[in-house]
Amino acid sequence: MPLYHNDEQQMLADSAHEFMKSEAPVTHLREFRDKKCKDGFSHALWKQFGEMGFNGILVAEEDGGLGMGHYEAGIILEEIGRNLSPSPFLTTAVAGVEALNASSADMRSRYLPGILAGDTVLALAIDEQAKHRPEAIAMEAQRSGNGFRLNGQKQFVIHGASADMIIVAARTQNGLTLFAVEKDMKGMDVEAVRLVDSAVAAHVRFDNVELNADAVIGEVDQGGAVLDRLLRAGRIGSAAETVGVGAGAMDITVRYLKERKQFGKAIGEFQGLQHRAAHLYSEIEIARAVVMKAQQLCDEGSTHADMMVSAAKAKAARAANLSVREGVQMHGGVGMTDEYDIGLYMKRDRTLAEFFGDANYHSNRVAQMNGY
Amino acid sequence: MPLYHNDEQQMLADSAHEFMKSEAPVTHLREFRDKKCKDGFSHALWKQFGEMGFNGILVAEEDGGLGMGHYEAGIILEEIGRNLSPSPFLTTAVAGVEALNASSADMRSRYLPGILAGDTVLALAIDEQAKHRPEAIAMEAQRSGNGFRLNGQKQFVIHGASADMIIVAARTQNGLTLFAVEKDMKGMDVEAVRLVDSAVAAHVRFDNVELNADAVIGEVDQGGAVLDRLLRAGRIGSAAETVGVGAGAMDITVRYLKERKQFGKAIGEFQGLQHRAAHLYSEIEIARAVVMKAQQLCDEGSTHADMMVSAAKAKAARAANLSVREGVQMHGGVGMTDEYDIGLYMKRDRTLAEFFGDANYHSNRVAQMNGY
Amino acid sequence: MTDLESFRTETRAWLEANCPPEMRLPVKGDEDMCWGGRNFTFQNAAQKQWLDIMAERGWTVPDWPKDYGGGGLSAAQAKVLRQEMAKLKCRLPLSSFGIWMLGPALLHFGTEEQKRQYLPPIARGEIRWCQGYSEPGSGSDLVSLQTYCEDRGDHWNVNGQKVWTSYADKADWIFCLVRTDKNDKYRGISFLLFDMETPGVSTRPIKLISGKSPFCETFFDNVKVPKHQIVGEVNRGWDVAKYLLGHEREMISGGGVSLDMPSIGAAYADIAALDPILRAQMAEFDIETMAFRAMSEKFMDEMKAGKGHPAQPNMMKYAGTELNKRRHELIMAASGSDGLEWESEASGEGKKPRDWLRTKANSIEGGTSEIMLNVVAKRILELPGG
Amino acid sequence: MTDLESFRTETRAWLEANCPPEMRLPVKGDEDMCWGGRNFTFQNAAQKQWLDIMAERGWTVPDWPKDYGGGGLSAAQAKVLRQEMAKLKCRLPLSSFGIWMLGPALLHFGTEEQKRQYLPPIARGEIRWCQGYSEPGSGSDLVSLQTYCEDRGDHWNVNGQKVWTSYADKADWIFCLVRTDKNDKYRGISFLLFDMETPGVSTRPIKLISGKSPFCETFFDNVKVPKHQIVGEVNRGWDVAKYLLGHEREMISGGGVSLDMPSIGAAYADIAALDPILRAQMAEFDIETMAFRAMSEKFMDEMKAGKGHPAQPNMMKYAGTELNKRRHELIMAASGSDGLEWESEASGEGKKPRDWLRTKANSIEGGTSEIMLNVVAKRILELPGG
Repeated sequence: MPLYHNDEQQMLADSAHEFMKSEAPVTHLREFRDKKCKDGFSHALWKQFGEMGFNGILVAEEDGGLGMGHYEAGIILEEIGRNLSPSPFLTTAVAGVEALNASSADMRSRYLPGILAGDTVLALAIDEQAKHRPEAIAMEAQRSGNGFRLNGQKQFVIHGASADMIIVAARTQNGLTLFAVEKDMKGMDVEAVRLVDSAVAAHVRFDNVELNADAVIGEVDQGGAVLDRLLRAGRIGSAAETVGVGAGAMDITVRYLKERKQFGKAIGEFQGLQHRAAHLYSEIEIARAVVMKAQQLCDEGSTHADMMVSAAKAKAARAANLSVREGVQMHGGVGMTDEYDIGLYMKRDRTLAEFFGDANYHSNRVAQMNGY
Repeated sequence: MPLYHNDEQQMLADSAHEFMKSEAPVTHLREFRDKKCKDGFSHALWKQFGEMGFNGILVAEEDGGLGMGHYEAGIILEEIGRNLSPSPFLTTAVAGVEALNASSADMRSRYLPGILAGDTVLALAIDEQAKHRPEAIAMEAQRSGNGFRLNGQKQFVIHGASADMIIVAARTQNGLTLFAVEKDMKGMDVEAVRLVDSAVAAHVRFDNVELNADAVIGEVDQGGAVLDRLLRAGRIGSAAETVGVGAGAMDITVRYLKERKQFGKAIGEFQGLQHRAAHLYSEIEIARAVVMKAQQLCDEGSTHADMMVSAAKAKAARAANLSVREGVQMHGGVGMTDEYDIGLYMKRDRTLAEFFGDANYHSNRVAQMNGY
Repeated sequence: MTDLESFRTETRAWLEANCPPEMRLPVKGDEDMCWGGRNFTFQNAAQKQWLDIMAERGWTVPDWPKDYGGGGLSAAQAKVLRQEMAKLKCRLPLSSFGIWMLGPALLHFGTEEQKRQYLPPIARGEIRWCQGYSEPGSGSDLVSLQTYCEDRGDHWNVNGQKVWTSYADKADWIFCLVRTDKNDKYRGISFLLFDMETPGVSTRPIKLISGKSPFCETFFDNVKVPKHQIVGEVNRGWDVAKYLLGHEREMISGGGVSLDMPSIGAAYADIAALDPILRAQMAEFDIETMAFRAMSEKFMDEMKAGKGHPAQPNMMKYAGTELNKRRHELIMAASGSDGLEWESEASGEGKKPRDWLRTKANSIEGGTSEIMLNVVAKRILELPGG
Repeated sequence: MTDLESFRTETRAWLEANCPPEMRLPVKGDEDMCWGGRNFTFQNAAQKQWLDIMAERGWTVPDWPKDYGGGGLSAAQAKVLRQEMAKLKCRLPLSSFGIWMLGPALLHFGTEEQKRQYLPPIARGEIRWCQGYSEPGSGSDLVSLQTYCEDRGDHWNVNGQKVWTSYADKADWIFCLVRTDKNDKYRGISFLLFDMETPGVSTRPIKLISGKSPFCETFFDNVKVPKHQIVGEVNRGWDVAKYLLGHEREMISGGGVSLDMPSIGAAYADIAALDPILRAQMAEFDIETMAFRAMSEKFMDEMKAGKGHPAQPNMMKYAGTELNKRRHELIMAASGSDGLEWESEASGEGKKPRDWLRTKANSIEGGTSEIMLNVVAKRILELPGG
């Protein structure tokens, strides 16, 4: 498959572009932020996502979805990134759906229709410490009657306070198991925290939370493979969103370089800034390429997909971080003001950097996979 | 002590500057290289070093030296670096002398007079593999009669083929021991190799080389401390030479930026190059500062000296590497030709980078000393 | 005992006797600093007492002449006072742009009358000043400023806008660069002083990406200023400004990086143990920190000895601020999702991310990194052009 | 079976039958390549045989018209031929600047007479060409070239000097940019062809920091050239040059980084295990390699589909060459003192350091990184100025 959009993908890209630009541009984020919107996103917008069909991209056709792949999900996510659109798309329709795709027909029918309609929101409870380290999940789910009893704590559960269901990864007797935990269960304590990018995450404590056996996603003790699938989708998805953030930051910065005049000319005429802008362009282009490649490998089910996903997440994070840092610096004083958008890109980049493992985590993972 | 030369140090710096500029400038290196000079340096120049008093800087006054410190040795080394002057100063009058300073009066009187006179040349046989790793010295010296029998191999023994004496670090029963091994001992196989910077190093193989007990530098099994002293001197000394290389490369590059015209103006007018040159200046200044600080701490016998020496070696290596890379690139095509000097700076920088541990080695060492 | 030694002994004894214990607690934030001025609310009685007794001795500005409210100390004595205050952990009795910036300018360029009028109230903390340099259209290119100051015969009439005027909403007076000649870029600027209560002056605070800030936008709408309130000659205000910019950059170059900044790897050893790539970055950064610390020491030593290149503060400002930004990037990486929390008690209402974002201004305020590099290229390396 | 499929079958059969086994061994260096020309010494009989039978079919230049010695293949057929040759590991029968550079220029700008005169000997490997563009005073600023070509009525008279003329000492003819009008920078350049045996032409090889090189300095001292040996119009040689520079950069952007460059960390896993900082750098570099490899694939796909930005090769050249330089810095770090050896058998007479040094030219030759960034800034980002 060539590394550019085919006609169908281009149509999807155009429609996602138009949709985000008109329905969820940066002003939309500002509005929600300034209102201190409790959930960090608009449920009405989420409903529109459903209507646009975005939420069904990774849902199989037999489950009512479009049966498309990570490449197409990435098209939506890059536009989300570019517009800083707040939505539960990544947790719900990408990572969450990929986990559900590995679950029973019963469970799929329980959640997928609501997701497709833009009604249901999912959150992911994976991390237990400040850094992403799913290898070291310590939280335990003990057998209790026909079901399980959950004890422990999770953090960085984005949309955790507003989610209808949280996918929780926990240790069971002979491995990991993923659970679908409905909101407001007895023994759950959900503390919402506003993050730097105005998203709302949660610390979730589980104190003897009783779950039925049908809360298990896939099979008991076999959650490792489901988690891998969820993580792969989340990682390549967040990488795509990160490329959007980096590209969006670059675009407004390049525009500013053409407008802002100092010393009698546009600052974009100064070669010092030109070279840095051109280097940045190169980095963003390369990041987009490796993200697209990784999406394709995932969609092909390639054995190389996992390593390429880590490379993509790491490269996207480095490139976007450069973009927002150069963006603020090249904006000068106004880049530091809340009035200009570039700071919002820096903030979103920061949150995305940590989500599903940062560049360092994934660089190390690539080294390990390469046997060193 | 302030971090700049006092009057006496300034006089030394002026005289070293004049001396290297007139007696051992880059043309001197070229001449020796093109003649394929066997030893990689001029014995006549070494004699002049002796006459100038340079060789006595680290020798105690009671041993006929000047009783100065690493700061003053660094003054000479920075000028050596700036002029790419080939000499055995670093191995002999700096690292070698520091080891001898820990030896008996007998041994000191055996070697120091020749060194002071610029007659004797020392080499250091520490490394056994391609990377500097003195923690892992494997070569063994076994008791044999009143003396020792050496077996093993060393590499990267700079001046090893021309040295009158080689300081060899080897394992003995309860620790390390340093030995003064005279040239042409039976069982020694010395293979001279020309390096990228035209210095000559040796692979030295020891096959049952018999040594008398009086070849031990300091005490048997107590060589670890002597080796530390030798390495500290070698490391901070090579860092000073590295700063000289970096500064020399920067100077000729900045000069070229002023001379070379393209698109109707000096290329040094282009802001893209100006900013990189200014950044480079900043890096070289900072490298010089930390090298001077480390020299002072060594001379004060501070407990922080060791960590600062590693920081200095690492920083000097990074800054000088940037300088030679930027130097060749900013010279453009002519920078690639043997006719211009900048490539010679790149080559010397490469050898110095590896000598006594590279930037990565010392960065890691700083981390370890900081407990992480 | 030398004079200086006896001065040290006496000073220490006096400080021990007179500095209230509350004024020897560490300064945790802006709220612990005394800025003075008409509308200042003292934190407590001790803060006012400390200001008053220090001002009485002229020790809010120890090296200013006694005639203008200073302590009349020699440079050596002033240094001893600083050292003894540091040893006893005495807080600064007064922080003030009047002391740091306007004072030096007036001492150098002011008339005798101006010095007698403006300096003593600064020294006593009675009048708080702010600085009006930058404008929306003139950031790095300061000299392109447009705030117009028209000669109306018996007074000046000022119209225009300033930005980045720190604490303009709290200051009593402003010192300000204004354009008095539209036809001469450099020699058309004057250095003007006026009361912020003058009709036509208004201010609006600027919200930064890190949150609330002391910075303001300040607007002048037909502000009438008496003719004598110009420092130096009319149209020669750029000389005063350049003199002060030098001061500002030195301040910033010293302040960018704390000299006893500890090993970042040691501070986050637990994270470093789990993340070998971050550990490598921290090791590199520790080396940069140690090296820059040595550079700072060398820079200070050279400055004191009059040896450094006069443009060296530009290099220091560049290197120090870039390093500090890098430091906070590492802190964020080490802090993971804990470091993302913006509004939570556990995070101190987002102290880490706000600090991180705030550092992004380091390489912009007081001269951008790009301007610093321009200056180094031209004045130190003597590269041609522009 | 489609026409293309049957072409593939026939081609493979023919190659299998006709490509000598010696010509199916890997190319290890310049000595294994066939450059042709008057003075070329064939490595062996097989090399000459392979050239001759391929030239006979026009397959040294498969997509050139048959009239000029080419194979007259369609683009699709030429691709099939390339694929089948790659599968069977057939060496290129002929490497030549005549094929890569002059040929395309002549096909686009040459007269019918010129095409008939110059192209067939190129296709048959009879005449070897070199390229005379750069001069000591005109590197990045190519258009400032000074080699003067004076109209002497019945002939041109050429005086001047070229540098970086690869294999000038081995070439039979040169294609060359010369100045025919001193008063017009761009429209004063012509594209001239002449025999290197013409009196007044001399060459001198350039020694590089990495050792011997194919590059030469070439001197012209009153070289007489027949009037018809100009390609395109007089004074419009810059159009030809621009056309060719595009070709050159595409070649280089493709060649900078090998697409199946393996993990550098895996190659030096033993060193990485001992040096955690180097390991971290290798991990970062492996990611850069994977990312650039994906970018190369995307670039090629887009180019083929006519989708990429026309200035994208500049970005590729910049990124690819900088990456390759970084790769060799890592190889040097991993190789330690073994990698310093310059003259020893064990080191292959310094292969590693010579390769490392040679990569430093990657970001200079064929347009410096700075020029590439200028072009990206102006043509892709559409930044103003210059």
